[in-house]
Amino acid sequence: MPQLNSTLHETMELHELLNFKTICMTTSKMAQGVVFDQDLKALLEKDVQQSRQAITVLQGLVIKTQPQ
Amino acid sequence: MSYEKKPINALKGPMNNDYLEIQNSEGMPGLVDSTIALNFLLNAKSGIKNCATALTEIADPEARKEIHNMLNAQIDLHAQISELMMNKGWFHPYHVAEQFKLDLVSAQAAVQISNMQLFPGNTSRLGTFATPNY
Amino acid sequence: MGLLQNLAGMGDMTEQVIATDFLISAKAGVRNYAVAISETATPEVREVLHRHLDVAIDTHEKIFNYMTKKGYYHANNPQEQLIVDAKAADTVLDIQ
Amino acid sequence: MLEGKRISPHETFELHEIVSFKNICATKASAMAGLVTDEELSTLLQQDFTTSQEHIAELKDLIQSSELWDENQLPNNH
Repeated sequence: MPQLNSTLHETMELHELLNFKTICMTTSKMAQGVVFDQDLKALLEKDVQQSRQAITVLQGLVIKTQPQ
Repeated sequence: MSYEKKPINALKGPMNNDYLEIQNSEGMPGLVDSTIALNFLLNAKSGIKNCATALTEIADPEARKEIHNMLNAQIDLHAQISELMMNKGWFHPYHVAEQFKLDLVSAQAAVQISNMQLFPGNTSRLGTFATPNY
Repeated sequence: MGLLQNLAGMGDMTEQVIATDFLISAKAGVRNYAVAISETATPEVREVLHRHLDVAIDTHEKIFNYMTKKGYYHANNPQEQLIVDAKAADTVLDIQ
Repeated sequence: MLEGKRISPHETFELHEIVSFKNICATKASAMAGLVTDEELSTLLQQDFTTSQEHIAELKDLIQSSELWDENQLPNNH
């Protein structure tokens, strides 16, 4: 039986979040090219920046908690 | 901008397939923006739930701190999106009847869009990309 | 038998049952608050729920740490956790 | 109490869910705090009960400023 790693559960959760954030950022980035309203565009750009930071953080955490 | 007040009402009759014709694209900006804003809002809602769920499953203190920050940012973003949608008249949480009317019109528009021929039949553009072995 | 009698009949398991129930409630609380916030439009409501959510997250963390310390919960060792779960299940199955 | 805008129906339902959940949690915490022998666990439960009571009071205030709130619907008014 393979040894279950100490933080497998955490890593799985972090991967879920990472995937979600990746998709959100891509969607917001693409949507910016389609919207007419400039307020909405600004908010989408804010989300892109926020998500980019979040993705960087999550990448670090995923590596840190990676099953050995 | 006038379209901000009644974005979707512009869809009066059945949608014409000749959507490049100026008069048929009336109301388009509001329709596009409200749809994208709704998608954005739903994403923000899922983001809040996902962050909170992750927080209840993660023990690592550093990860918890980062995800808690993410959760707070996500809640603020959700607040801003819903406020923007309310200001533009795309979202009526205090006026349920109005919201239901809007939802039905949006749904109808989406159904009409689903029947449109928006893209060329063959969308393979591989020749224009550097992917010789694809 | 009533709830309290059942609990009392569990002997040294009583504390663990109560703590686990507390942990599960705390977890559900965090999720419930998150769902409620995602449906909120009024700033005042959002402010109150956000504040409560932070407390709920804090409570969950406290009880989680307590259970880890007591050995009721083995987040770092899923295999050990499964054994604890199986023991608890046996206790429940023995209730008449 | 809130000025101008009142709490929307959807929010009210969410608040209702939270209050019901919190009521059960607080009641349980209060009962269990007396039942456990471990000092630390008892303190945790007691603390949770106290903050839960404060939270429930706040949530109740919010519900009472909802547009669905109607004093005349209270059972003792009938």
